[in-house]
Amino acid sequence: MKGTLAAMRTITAPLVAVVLLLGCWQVAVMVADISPFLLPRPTVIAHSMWSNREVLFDATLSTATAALAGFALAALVGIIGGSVIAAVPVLRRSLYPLATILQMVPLVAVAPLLVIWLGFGLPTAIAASAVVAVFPVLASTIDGLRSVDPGLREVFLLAEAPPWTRWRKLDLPASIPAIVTGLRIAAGLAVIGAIVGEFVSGYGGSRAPLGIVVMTAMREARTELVFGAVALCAVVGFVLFGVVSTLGWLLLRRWHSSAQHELE
Amino acid sequence: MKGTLAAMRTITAPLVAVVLLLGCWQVAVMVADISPFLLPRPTVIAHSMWSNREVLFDATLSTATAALAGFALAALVGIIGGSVIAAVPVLRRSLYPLATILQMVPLVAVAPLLVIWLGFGLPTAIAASAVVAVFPVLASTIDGLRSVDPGLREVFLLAEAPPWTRWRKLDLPASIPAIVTGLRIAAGLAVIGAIVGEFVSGYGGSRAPLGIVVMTAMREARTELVFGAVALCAVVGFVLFGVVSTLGWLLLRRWHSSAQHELE
Amino acid sequence: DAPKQPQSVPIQVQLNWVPEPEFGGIYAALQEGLYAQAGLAVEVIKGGGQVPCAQLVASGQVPFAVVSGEEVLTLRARGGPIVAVFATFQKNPTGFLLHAENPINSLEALWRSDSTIGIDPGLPFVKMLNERYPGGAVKLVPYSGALATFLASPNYAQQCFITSEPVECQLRGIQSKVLSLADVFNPYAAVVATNETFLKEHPDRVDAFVRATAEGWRRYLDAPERYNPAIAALNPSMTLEAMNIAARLERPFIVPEQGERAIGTMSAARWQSLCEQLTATKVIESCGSIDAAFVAAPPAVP
Amino acid sequence: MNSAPEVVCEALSRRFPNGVCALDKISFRVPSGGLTAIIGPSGCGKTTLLRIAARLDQSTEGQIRCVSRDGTPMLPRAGQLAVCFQEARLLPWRTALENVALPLELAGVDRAERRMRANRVIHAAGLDGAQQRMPAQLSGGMRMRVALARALVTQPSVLLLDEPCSSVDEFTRMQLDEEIRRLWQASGATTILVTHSVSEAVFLADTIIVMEHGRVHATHTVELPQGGRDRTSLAFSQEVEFIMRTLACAAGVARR
Amino acid sequence: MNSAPEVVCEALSRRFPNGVCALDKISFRVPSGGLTAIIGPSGCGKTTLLRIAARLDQSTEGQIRCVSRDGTPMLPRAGQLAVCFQEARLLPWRTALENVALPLELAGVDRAERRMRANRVIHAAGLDGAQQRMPAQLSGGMRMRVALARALVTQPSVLLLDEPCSSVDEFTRMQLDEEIRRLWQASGATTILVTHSVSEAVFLADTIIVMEHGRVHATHTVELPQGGRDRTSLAFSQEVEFIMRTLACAAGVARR
Ligand SMILES: Nc1ncnc2c1ncn2[C@@H]1O[C@H](COP(=O)(O)OP(=O)(O)OP(=O)(O)O)[C@@H](O)[C@H]1O
Ligand SMILES: Nc1ncnc2c1ncn2[C@@H]1O[C@H](COP(=O)(O)OP(=O)(O)OP(=O)(O)O)[C@@H](O)[C@H]1O
Ligand SMILES: [Mg+2]
Ligand SMILES: [Mg+2]
Repeated sequence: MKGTLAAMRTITAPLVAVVLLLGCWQVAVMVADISPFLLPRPTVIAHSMWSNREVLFDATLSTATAALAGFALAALVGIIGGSVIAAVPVLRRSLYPLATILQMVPLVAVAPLLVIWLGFGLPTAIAASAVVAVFPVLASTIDGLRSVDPGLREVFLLAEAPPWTRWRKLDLPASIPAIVTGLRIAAGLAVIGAIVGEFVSGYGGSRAPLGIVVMTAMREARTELVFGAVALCAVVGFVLFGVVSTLGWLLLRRWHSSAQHELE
Repeated sequence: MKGTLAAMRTITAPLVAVVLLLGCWQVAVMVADISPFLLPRPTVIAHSMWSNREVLFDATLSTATAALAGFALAALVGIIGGSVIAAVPVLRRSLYPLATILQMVPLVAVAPLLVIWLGFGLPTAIAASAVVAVFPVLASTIDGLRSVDPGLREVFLLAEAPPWTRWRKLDLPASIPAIVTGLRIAAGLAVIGAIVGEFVSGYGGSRAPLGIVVMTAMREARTELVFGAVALCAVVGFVLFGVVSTLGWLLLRRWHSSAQHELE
Repeated sequence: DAPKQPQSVPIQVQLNWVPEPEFGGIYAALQEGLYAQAGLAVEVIKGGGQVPCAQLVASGQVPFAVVSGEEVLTLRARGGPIVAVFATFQKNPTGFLLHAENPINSLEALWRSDSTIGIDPGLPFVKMLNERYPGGAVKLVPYSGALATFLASPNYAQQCFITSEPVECQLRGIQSKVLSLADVFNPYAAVVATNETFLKEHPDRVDAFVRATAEGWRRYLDAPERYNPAIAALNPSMTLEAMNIAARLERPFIVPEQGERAIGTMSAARWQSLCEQLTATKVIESCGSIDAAFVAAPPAVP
Repeated sequence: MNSAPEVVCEALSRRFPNGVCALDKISFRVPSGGLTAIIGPSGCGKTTLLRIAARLDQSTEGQIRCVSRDGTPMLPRAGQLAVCFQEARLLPWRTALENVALPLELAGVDRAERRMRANRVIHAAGLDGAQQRMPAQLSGGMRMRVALARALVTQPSVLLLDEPCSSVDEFTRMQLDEEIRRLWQASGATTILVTHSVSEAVFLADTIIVMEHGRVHATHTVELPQGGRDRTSLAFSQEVEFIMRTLACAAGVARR
Repeated sequence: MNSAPEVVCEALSRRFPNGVCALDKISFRVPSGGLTAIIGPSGCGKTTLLRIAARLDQSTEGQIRCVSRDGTPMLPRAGQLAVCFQEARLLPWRTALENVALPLELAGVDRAERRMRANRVIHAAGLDGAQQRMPAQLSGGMRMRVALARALVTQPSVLLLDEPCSSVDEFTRMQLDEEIRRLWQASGATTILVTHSVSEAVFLADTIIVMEHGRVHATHTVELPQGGRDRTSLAFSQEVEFIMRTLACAAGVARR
């Protein structure tokens, strides 16, 4: 009962914020008289979303699949890779800064390679999403692991726990707050990565993903459809963010201060 | 003396890694006989970088300026905004998830607006860089602030320290490890943001920034120049990352476990 | 001679790509001081890949911009007060780039094959081709902007601009051919546009700019080698050799049937047919008044 | 000079969400300038009591409040109420000296005076020479003494001490007890001292409250002269003996 | 059964990078199955000594090592050497029971036996009923007792205890002392106990080492029957009295 109420509040708050934002936007556009081809009104955007609902629904499904898979891949690679890098000082000193490159290679530059290796369509979009989202997870994991209380580490050193056990029973649980932060950041980036991947990887099947819808609408100067598609990207990112936050809260509420006051 | 040695090691390790990577690359390209249009050899890239050194030098300067300014802006906004959001529960519940949208709005969609508000060239590139880089700083700051040891917080509560004082003397120093992680992630993103900003903002003066060099070189299938320009983006990101890491180490070495073993 | 004014008015023109022979006339006019003689201090703003030129000029951010013909009509349909004043390419310079050894030799054969073609999503001619040549297994993928994919795969085709990709192939010694789109879809290209307000307030400046640009083109097409070094200096990523080849290639697309004197001029019929194609493929619903969409170029100076 | 408030605890209860009843209708009062020691088995609610007194936790019933000399309720201003927590709670990025000076800094005392006053309590806590060390470079006992010094540095009028001397050796503890008594007598602070050492309680307190399981098991007034209590005297041993028996009984009750 | 190693400390020194000399050529030996108590002023190097013995820190000179019965040096296997740290060091995401069972879990003991053995020591530590609470829901003394239970649960052959009872009341402490003695006698572990309570040292130890400033100030063999030492006996008080004086002297030296 109390839980349901709190959960409702958790969902309501950002919704109210969104509604407020849209209200201000509508008023601002009307007052400042901004041309609709530059910044359409929210009502116009909503209308265009409704009339294109079938296209947008398919597109959202398709992009959400890519973003979700990319996010999962990034989480896996980031947490495991980060753990290995954090554990081996030589790797930490060499690979950690090197990994920054990963996130900096503009996808468009390696797109021809990606396309040749992975083909057009979903796999490329997933790879792009994962590449863009992996670094925050990696960095948070590494920094989280290196901040584990040395006192607790000594408890495990004493028991001569093998690295794998220590990781499972100490490092990972102690780093969960940091990793959740990394995953929160990655949630949004995974969606961007999927979109950018779709720019280069394209249509795949018959269903055009959101990235292609955005490009097409832009080419046709349908600004309101561009914004509609972008809003759906945001929704996908939102949902991923919400799932990560809830998961983090479930894992942390019993012991970590950051999760103590969420459900008051 | 010991410090210099350690600093040298800190710089050497990633360099060695880069050299190893390039070596493997060169061998792989030669053995697998990959077309130079897809993946040119490092030696060819290096040669092209040398023959285009003037263009690339100007381009790097120009992009680095945008990335640095964008990064600084993101750091400022992220830390201050994050602190405000973390302090006010209503804002945390509403604005924090909303901020994920920020990083998800494809710049190309709002490019006309950005260019209209900020004009051509540098200001738009800076804004793009800041928009892309701000969320990691924001998220890390918020999560860092919320993880401050409640025991220490009580010490300040008792003294009835005003929020501003508590922030300065407790929250901020205690969150520095988390904020440094956020800034590390932001370092790379700031460079990407600058590049994307250059795609949409064009350039006024004679110096083409790296984003434009990448685009034109791609159109002309000068893949080796594309990779050369990308390598320079990476260098800019590297340097930012290095500066953040060093700063973090300087701030943390006296007390935080993550910085204890760096200079052994 | 253009009237000499004591002070020249600053005017910007936004390009939709980096300095190239595609904009040769503007640079020639600059180099010859034609704009200055007309009392205009023209500043050329180089573009990137995704600079929203049409929106910028429609919102009055810049007085002039180089855009495509279909952009003028689409943005007008969305309420953007953009007006075409000068059409560089009289014939559509876009087409499909194929390897020379590719057996396909017509648009129809291409569209009815099972080739993979790189095309920017949202280009209007895709719908036209689909309607005209139904039943193909052709696979459309986004055009990445990179020529590398083409160079690496023999059966791949991609959209191209006559002054750009074919030249690159030629310079690299790769045999290629171009299937022109002009028969199917022939809008004006590299159109210089302004916005309605500017046109109403400063018809004289528009006129002066257009005349100087047209004269610039005439001089450029006569001796592109004279002007290309200056362009190459502004765009170090394209070689002078490539520019010289491109200038020769683009000439037939720029000079209209009426001859050099009519460079840049436009006709209502051409705009009308573009309008019909765009409405037929439902890119836009209607075009409004075609006459308001462009200003026919002033009579050429002998 | 002795304007310290009286501390009044009235039917105070605290039940945690997990059902544990840490305090169960507890009542007592500490007169202005008095020093009451609380002693009782581990887990009987002593820390909970101090936390509620310091308004860091909330009671589920009843209250504990400060009453000024003229009988009106009052809230001690910042710096007037100090707590020495059971754990040291030092800021890890500050030296020992900077940690001790923190409450003064928060109260806006200027740099030079801050230094002087902090150094004085650091000396009293036997920490000379450790001023510039970081908390991680101090031994456990030294950390607790830094925390005690931090609580004493503002000369508060209400002082809540939670086992301040539990991790120091008996000899150092006796010296600290002397210091606490000296400072307490000089400042006239109303003090609640939680301790596990019966002899410490007898040495310092006017009144000793023996708790068990969230209740007051016994209240005992120490019948020794406040001036100089002699640990070796027979009267002292008898008091200790008495409290020990009471405590054993309370612990026995708690363990039932 | 008594195969516990001897612990030999030879000219052990530890100088920290900041110049503090925590241990200064200290030597002693704890015979197999012996219990040596270390007592000394706060900051004299006791924790540093235990940490080096547990190989969590390194000496700058000399060594401390285990020697098996037949005289050959040996390294205790995992689980054979247990430490109760001065701070509780509990994993905050595990309940009390799970924390106590941790060393068994790491040693690969199966679930049911783990539970049984952990519950046994939890009972011995007087923590019945608190098994399912998280560390943040325990009082300070309870947390330390969980830590003590965790050290004892593997029945190690070398046991290093750093003030395990400092934050519990005297009555509980006596009960814990009984438990420690019972477990120690049953397992025959070679034990080093750091304590601030002289009577605890006299009650438990064969040998008491009084330290001051990183050196051994005095070594005293407790001349009482190991079986049942009676805290109320005259001999006991005399031993306490003697150690107190030695300690006072050591503390005096330290404070010079
Ligand atoms: N990491 C460190 N760096 C520098 N000095 C240290 C460090 N750790 C401990 N010291 C110093 O070494 C000395 C011995 O410390 P240690 O912790 O061994 O004392 P202790 O005998 O356990 O004291 P206590 O009874 O207070 O716990 C102290 O003076 C302390 O300040
Ligand atoms: N946050 C909490 N949630 C649930 N139970 C709690 C919480 N904090 C304390 N308790 C329980 O309340 C009781 C009293 O705790 P408290 O810390 O006041 O004991 P204490 O008298 O200070 O003991 P000690 O001498 O060991 O410090 C204990 O049984 C403890 O387990
Ligand atoms: Mg307590
Ligand atoms: Mg110690």
